[in-house]
Amino acid sequence: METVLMDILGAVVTFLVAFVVGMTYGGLSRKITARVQNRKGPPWYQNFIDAFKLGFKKSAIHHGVMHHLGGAFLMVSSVMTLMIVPVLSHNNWFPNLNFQGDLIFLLYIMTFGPLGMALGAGQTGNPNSAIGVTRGLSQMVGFEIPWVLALVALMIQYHTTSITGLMAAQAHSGTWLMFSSPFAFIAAVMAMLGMFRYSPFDIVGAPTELASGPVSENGGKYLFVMMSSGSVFTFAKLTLYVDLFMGGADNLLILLVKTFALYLIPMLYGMTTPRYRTEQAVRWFWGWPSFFGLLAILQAVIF
Amino acid sequence: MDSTLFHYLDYAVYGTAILVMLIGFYGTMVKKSLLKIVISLSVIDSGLNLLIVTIGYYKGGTAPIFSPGFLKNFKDVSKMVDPIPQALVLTAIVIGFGVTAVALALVIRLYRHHGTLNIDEIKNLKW
Amino acid sequence: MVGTPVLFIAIPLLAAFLIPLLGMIWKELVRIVPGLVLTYLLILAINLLNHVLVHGPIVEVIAGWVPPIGINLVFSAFSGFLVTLMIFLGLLVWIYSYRFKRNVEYEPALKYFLMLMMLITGSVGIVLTGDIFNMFVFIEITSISAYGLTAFYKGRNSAEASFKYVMMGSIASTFLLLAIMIIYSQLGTLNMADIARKIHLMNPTLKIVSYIFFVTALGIEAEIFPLNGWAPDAYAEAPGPVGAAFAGIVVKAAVYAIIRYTYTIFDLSSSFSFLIIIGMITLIIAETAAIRQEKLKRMLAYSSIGQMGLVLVAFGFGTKEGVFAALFLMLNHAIIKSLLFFSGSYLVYNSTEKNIKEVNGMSKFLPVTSLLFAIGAFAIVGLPPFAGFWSKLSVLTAAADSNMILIMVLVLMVSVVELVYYLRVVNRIYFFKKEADTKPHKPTFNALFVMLVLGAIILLIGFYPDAVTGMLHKASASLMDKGQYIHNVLSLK
Amino acid sequence: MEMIHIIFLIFLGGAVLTYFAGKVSKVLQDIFFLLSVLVPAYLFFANVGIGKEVTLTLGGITLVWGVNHFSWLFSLIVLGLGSMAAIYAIGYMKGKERKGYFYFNFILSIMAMMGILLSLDLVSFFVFWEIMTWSSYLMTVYNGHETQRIGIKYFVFSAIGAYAMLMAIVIVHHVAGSFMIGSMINFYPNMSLSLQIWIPILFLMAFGVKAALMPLHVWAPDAYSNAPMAYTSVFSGALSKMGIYGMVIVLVTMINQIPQGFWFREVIAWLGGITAVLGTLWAIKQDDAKKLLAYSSVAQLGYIIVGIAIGTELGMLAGLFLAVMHALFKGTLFMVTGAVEKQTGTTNFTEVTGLIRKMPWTFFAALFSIIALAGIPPLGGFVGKWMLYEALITSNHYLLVIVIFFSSTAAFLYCYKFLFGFFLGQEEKEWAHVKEAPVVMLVPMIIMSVLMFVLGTFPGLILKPINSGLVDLGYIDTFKHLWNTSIIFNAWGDHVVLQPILYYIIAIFVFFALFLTWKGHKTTRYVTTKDISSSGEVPAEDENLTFSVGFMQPFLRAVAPAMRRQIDKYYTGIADGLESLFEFMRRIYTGNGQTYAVYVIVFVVVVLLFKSVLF
Amino acid sequence: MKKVLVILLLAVLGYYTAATFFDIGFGQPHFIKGLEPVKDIYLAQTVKTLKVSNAVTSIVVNFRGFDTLGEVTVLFLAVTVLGSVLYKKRHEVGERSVLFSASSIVTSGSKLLFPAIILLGAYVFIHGHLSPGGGFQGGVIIATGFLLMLLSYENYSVSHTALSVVESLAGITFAGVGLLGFLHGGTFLQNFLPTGVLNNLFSGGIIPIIYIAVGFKVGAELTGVIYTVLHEKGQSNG
Repeated sequence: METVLMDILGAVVTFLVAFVVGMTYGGLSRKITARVQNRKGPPWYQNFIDAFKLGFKKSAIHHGVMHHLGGAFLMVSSVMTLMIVPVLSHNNWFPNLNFQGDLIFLLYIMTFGPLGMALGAGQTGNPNSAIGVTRGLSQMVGFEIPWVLALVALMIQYHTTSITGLMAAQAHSGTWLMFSSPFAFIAAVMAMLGMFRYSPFDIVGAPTELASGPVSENGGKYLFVMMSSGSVFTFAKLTLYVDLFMGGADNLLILLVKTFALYLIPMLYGMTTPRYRTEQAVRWFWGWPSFFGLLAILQAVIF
Repeated sequence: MDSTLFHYLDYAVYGTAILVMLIGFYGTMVKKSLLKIVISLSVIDSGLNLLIVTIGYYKGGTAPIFSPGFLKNFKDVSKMVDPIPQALVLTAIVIGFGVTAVALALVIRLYRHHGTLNIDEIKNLKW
Repeated sequence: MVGTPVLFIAIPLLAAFLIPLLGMIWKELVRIVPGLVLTYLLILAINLLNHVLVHGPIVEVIAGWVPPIGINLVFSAFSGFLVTLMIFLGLLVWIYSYRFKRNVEYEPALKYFLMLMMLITGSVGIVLTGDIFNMFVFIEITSISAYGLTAFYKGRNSAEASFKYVMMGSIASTFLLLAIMIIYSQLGTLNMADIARKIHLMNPTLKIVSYIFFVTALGIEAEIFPLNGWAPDAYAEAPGPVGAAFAGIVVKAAVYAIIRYTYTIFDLSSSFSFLIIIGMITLIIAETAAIRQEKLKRMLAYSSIGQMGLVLVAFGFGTKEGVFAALFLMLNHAIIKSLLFFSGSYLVYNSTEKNIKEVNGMSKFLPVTSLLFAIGAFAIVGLPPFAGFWSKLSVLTAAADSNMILIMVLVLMVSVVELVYYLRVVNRIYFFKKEADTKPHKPTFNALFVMLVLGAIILLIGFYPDAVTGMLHKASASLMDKGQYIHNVLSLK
Repeated sequence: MEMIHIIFLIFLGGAVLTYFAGKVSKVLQDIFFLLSVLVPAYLFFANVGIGKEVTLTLGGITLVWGVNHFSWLFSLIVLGLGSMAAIYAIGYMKGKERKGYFYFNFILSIMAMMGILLSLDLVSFFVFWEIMTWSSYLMTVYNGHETQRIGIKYFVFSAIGAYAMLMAIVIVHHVAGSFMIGSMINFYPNMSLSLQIWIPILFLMAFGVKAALMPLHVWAPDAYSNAPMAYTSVFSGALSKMGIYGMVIVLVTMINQIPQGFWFREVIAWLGGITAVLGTLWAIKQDDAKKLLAYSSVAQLGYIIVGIAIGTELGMLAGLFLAVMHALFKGTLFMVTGAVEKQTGTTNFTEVTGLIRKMPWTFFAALFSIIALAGIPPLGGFVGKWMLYEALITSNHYLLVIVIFFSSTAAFLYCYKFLFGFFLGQEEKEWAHVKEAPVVMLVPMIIMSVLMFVLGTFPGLILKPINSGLVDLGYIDTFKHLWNTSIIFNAWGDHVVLQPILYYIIAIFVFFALFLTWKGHKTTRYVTTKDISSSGEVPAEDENLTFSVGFMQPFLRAVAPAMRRQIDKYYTGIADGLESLFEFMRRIYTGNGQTYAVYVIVFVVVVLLFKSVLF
Repeated sequence: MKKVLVILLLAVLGYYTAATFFDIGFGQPHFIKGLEPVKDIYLAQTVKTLKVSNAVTSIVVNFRGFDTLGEVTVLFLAVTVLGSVLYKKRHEVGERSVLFSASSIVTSGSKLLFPAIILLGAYVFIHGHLSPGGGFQGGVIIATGFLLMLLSYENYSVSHTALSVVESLAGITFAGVGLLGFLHGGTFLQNFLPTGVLNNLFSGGIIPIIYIAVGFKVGAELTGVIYTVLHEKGQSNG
């Protein structure tokens, strides 16, 4: 009974940490982007303000059951991702479900959210939401290929499919996987560009053109849920990359450093490149990133 | 046989019979008139019957009839020509007659129906 | 014992001569008497067949002269099976035509039933006789009846079909007589068993030439490929039941003749592969010609030709399994193709063109006929659980046992073609809209009865092939045992 | 009289009785129909012991029927899905014509499938195979005139396959001397090399057609989408599994015995992978729900084939588990489509939109099955997918993993399209009258949805019979080694524990669902889907802004090169070419009697000229 | 083109046929040595058992009588088929078309000859077992008599019913005699009458009876054929 309580408590703590870190990163990214574009930009805590405001708002209208459930699906996906990813190694507060699932489970639970969101958006009847969804799903098919190539390369090289297993392999050999399996890392990072949906892969949300769309149909709590889910997702994904390629982290500080370093990659890349159309994006992912993925597999098979 | 020429002349009977048959075949396959075709079929039959009867022939043989005269003079059955082909030809002739009659009746019908005897124009049934 | 094989010939002939007289007494007798005769013959055939299956073949001599002097009739398991099948089908054709011909006047009806009876008698004679020249006579009886039946309907192109048939038939008899005479000139006998005993003494060249002439002549009747030009026309133009009789009776007799020559009389070992070659060519050409047909009966005719090709192929394996398969095929083909002709002629009843598209949507108007046609179509392409499947299986098993893989492949490929065109017709019957100008015609009670009987047999054999396989095994054994045949015939005193 | 015989007799008699009962009363027909599916199902599971064999001699061939664990598993699919679809069909067929025809063929199909499963000899296997083919063909052409080409395509492909199988059967009979499946498998290693190659290929043609394996799949989309939906759920869910069953029982066990078998399995696996990809891509393109699901079925069967073709224990488990799941979710999805079709009269996404509030239960079933289809936890589809990936990875099929993964990710696109197309989007006046489907149609869908849910967490329930079936086929027992009631392992010992995951998911879901609706559900008001702010403009009531034409255009543009060529076109070309050849060939029959006479002479002359060759 | 092809084909066919028959040989015994040809038995039995002097007749009617039964049937059938093929409804049957009527020389000559021809025919088939000739030949002669009459008299008519009764009765006689033999001796067409003395008119058992029946039948049938065809009215183009 006590362990169950501890589990629940740990999960809540993990969620809070992820929420805070994710929100902060979001704020920082807005700030940095603004500075690069020679704007002042909002303060780094602006996201917190928005979130709290939205979270305590009351909604006046809704579009039906799926509209509610869409948000819940989204949260299930992001929180479950977070639960599966080992946040800190050797720490009793964050074990959660680390030993209950593996990478493939992760891959699938991660797709659950977008689908739930898409369903929720679909019920609103807003035509733009459906357009956004189709773009998002198409792009997902695009970046999943290099991403899975990279993961499969890791799996076959270390004969394990679980994240903890890969972390153990790194601990055992002493080198980070980004050095021992560089191609896999490159492929995975390139896939990450799509995952974060920053420019050039931001046609999904198309924040400037599509003034309406998913976001505009979701006010108040719904938007809050979307925001927090996004933050949690960001954190979970970054942590996953750190766990897989950079040897994980023993304490929160190292984790923050490593994740932020990773986070800079899509952010900075996005600032310098113009947006792709969906099919261009998809083809881009099936180009060089997949090539590196294949190289990674070759490496894994040969060595 | 004393001379090859005569030897081959013997076979002229076969040759003639076969030639008659071939003429009949030719007429069947080339002549356009239905009547000529029917006649050609008869010609084939004639040639064939000739051929069959010829097979039963023995040189110097007598008719296979045990007439009083034969019984008195010869008594040698082997001098008789083979009666079986003759019997068979009898049957074949009658059958040939039957077929010819039917064919002619059909020609009448065809003429009634198509108004022509040209076989090239009677091709409603094909493929 | 209720009779001897000669009654199969004598009774119908006597009846045929009597019928015109009886018709003067009461016109309806013209229709009734052939049925009575056929019924009696069927009873006789079944009795004799039962006897033969147990006690071995019956050899009957004519005019008191034992073979090889006189003509003899052989009622073995093999020929008995075919005779029974033919008479059974003949009876069905009679039942089917009985009321069908009611709207026809007295004189054509008289001739129709006479010709029909003679057709059956001739075919039975071909199967029963043990003398090659006698077989020629019966072939001619069959052919002439067939000419007449083909040309029975006025106003169609039936005379054209019949004339082609006559041409081909005459050529056939020419070659047949030539072949007979070649054999006779060498062996001095016309009795099959006697020839079979002595044939090894013959000059091989003469033997081969006479065999070729035989096959050509009989092949014309048996619808072997380059010789079968008459067949589609005749099938298409003859009255519906006659088409069934052709497919079920006449062709069977002709194939029987070829088989008798190949298996019993001649001892050419390579004649088996020759049969396979011509059978295969026939099968392929006929089935491919059928697929593009626009006329229903022509399509059925081509299908029938193809099936005969397959039968020859099966006989060509030369093994006991092959013969069994071929006999099974013949049985199934006789039954199924009759059903198809019977039901098919009602599906296009009121049309002169007999185009396939006239069957469109007939299932709504003629549900039972359509269903039976569909069953027949499914059965003939060999779909289980209908009868055709077992014969197809046995053919393929026989082919495999003879290592004829290529043959199997070809047969199966052709089967696909066959499947396609039958399916198209069935689809038309069931799923197309009725053409505006077609007038459905309800089948008479007799016709329906006959079709139902055939359908029931198809299902019976399909579900319980053992009903016939025992008999077929005995029949094939009796064909294969050449020595026994010679002994049976020639040991009579 | 053995129980197995009685079961078949009930099927047969039931089919005939049902057909004729329609002439008396429609209700009686429905009752007969239900009874003749459910009673044999009950009898089978209650009274037929595993391992029992009954024989029947027909035509000199001994037919042996019996149940083993493996066929029991597939019987579960057939009879389970069959019963569900039967109940559904009562509602679906209400008021349609040709009910008797439908019921008759339905029962026959079920019987044929059971026959296939129970056959221990090749002849009865083939017989039932063909009965299955034609009964399903008759269903394919149920909708009449327009479908007949499709039907013929289906039948021709099936026939080619079946004849290939028939050929293999007789060859096997020739060399092995027996029609028994067991003796064929035992004899296989002793065959000559060419037979060792050809026999599996011939069988593969037959099973590949039914399982819609890549170059032989072209019939499937049309046939699936044109049969009545109540039947298609069985057609796609159970009937296609017969191909899988055949592959496993005849093929995989057979070629496992020789080392070269590896290459065979590789080829099949790759074909399966390509099938999965192509099926998925084409499914995305479809605008008709039936077609979409049909292509999706092709793709899903590809996964299953991959699973069984790689042939490791985990692969077999994965393939068979997917087979069960596919029966469940694809059966449900076709039922959903049928329900929509019945209520609205069309299944085109561009016409039907926004049914979620009209048909909530149907939507619920569709949602569950779509989640299962997409392989998203916690529903059953995930377990199968997971096992498949793990099996591929642990057996060194790295590239195949990517292929499968691509296909299954792309599957999300059509999954979403299906849900969105019917249920989401703006509500239309045109469909305002639409009611929820009748209860009799809903019940099977709901039952199967619940089953999918249960199997997602407790896959052991179905893995247990799968395992015993595999043990029957000669595989090792994998209980506790590759699976437990709710844990699944891979060969390297990695695992997914499903139970806590489920609890977490439920907890998170409930929490946030409550969070979003708490207090809200009373105070918020529902606004119609027309009441949206599209860039500040509110669309008018009669405007339909739902995005439904060219739905996945961007993605399709990206994959356009892969879809430029349709295999179907090649087949059509071949068929057309053949038909013109045949058209040409039948001109041999010129109609001129003289020509025929010439043919006779030609025949004689040719034979005479070649007589030394021929004789 | 076609003609050349046909001639070529026929040349090959002719070559092979001729070669075959040259192999057989002409005018000398060609049976394979050591075999006992059936014809020797026939010739021997003709005299010994059947007491018939014309061997051809004995073969046609007795040894191979079954063939002859078939042959008669063929003729019967031919008439039937002819009637069927050329059948017209009663009111459609027209008058014979005659181009020009026969001269009186022909008509009276025919009248004169007719009984003689019939008599000759009857003689030929009655003496069929003794001398060359027989039922078929006699029947044909009788038919020519009728042909002569039909040609010379425009309105000469033969009763259809009578013809059909005659041919039926003759056929029944043949088949009936055969069946009597069957009942008497166990085989069809078996002789059950005393055979008499060779070269007597009343000899040969059932052979003369059958041949007489055949003669009647053939005569009636051929007449029927001629009559049917002659009454086919020429239909001018459609």
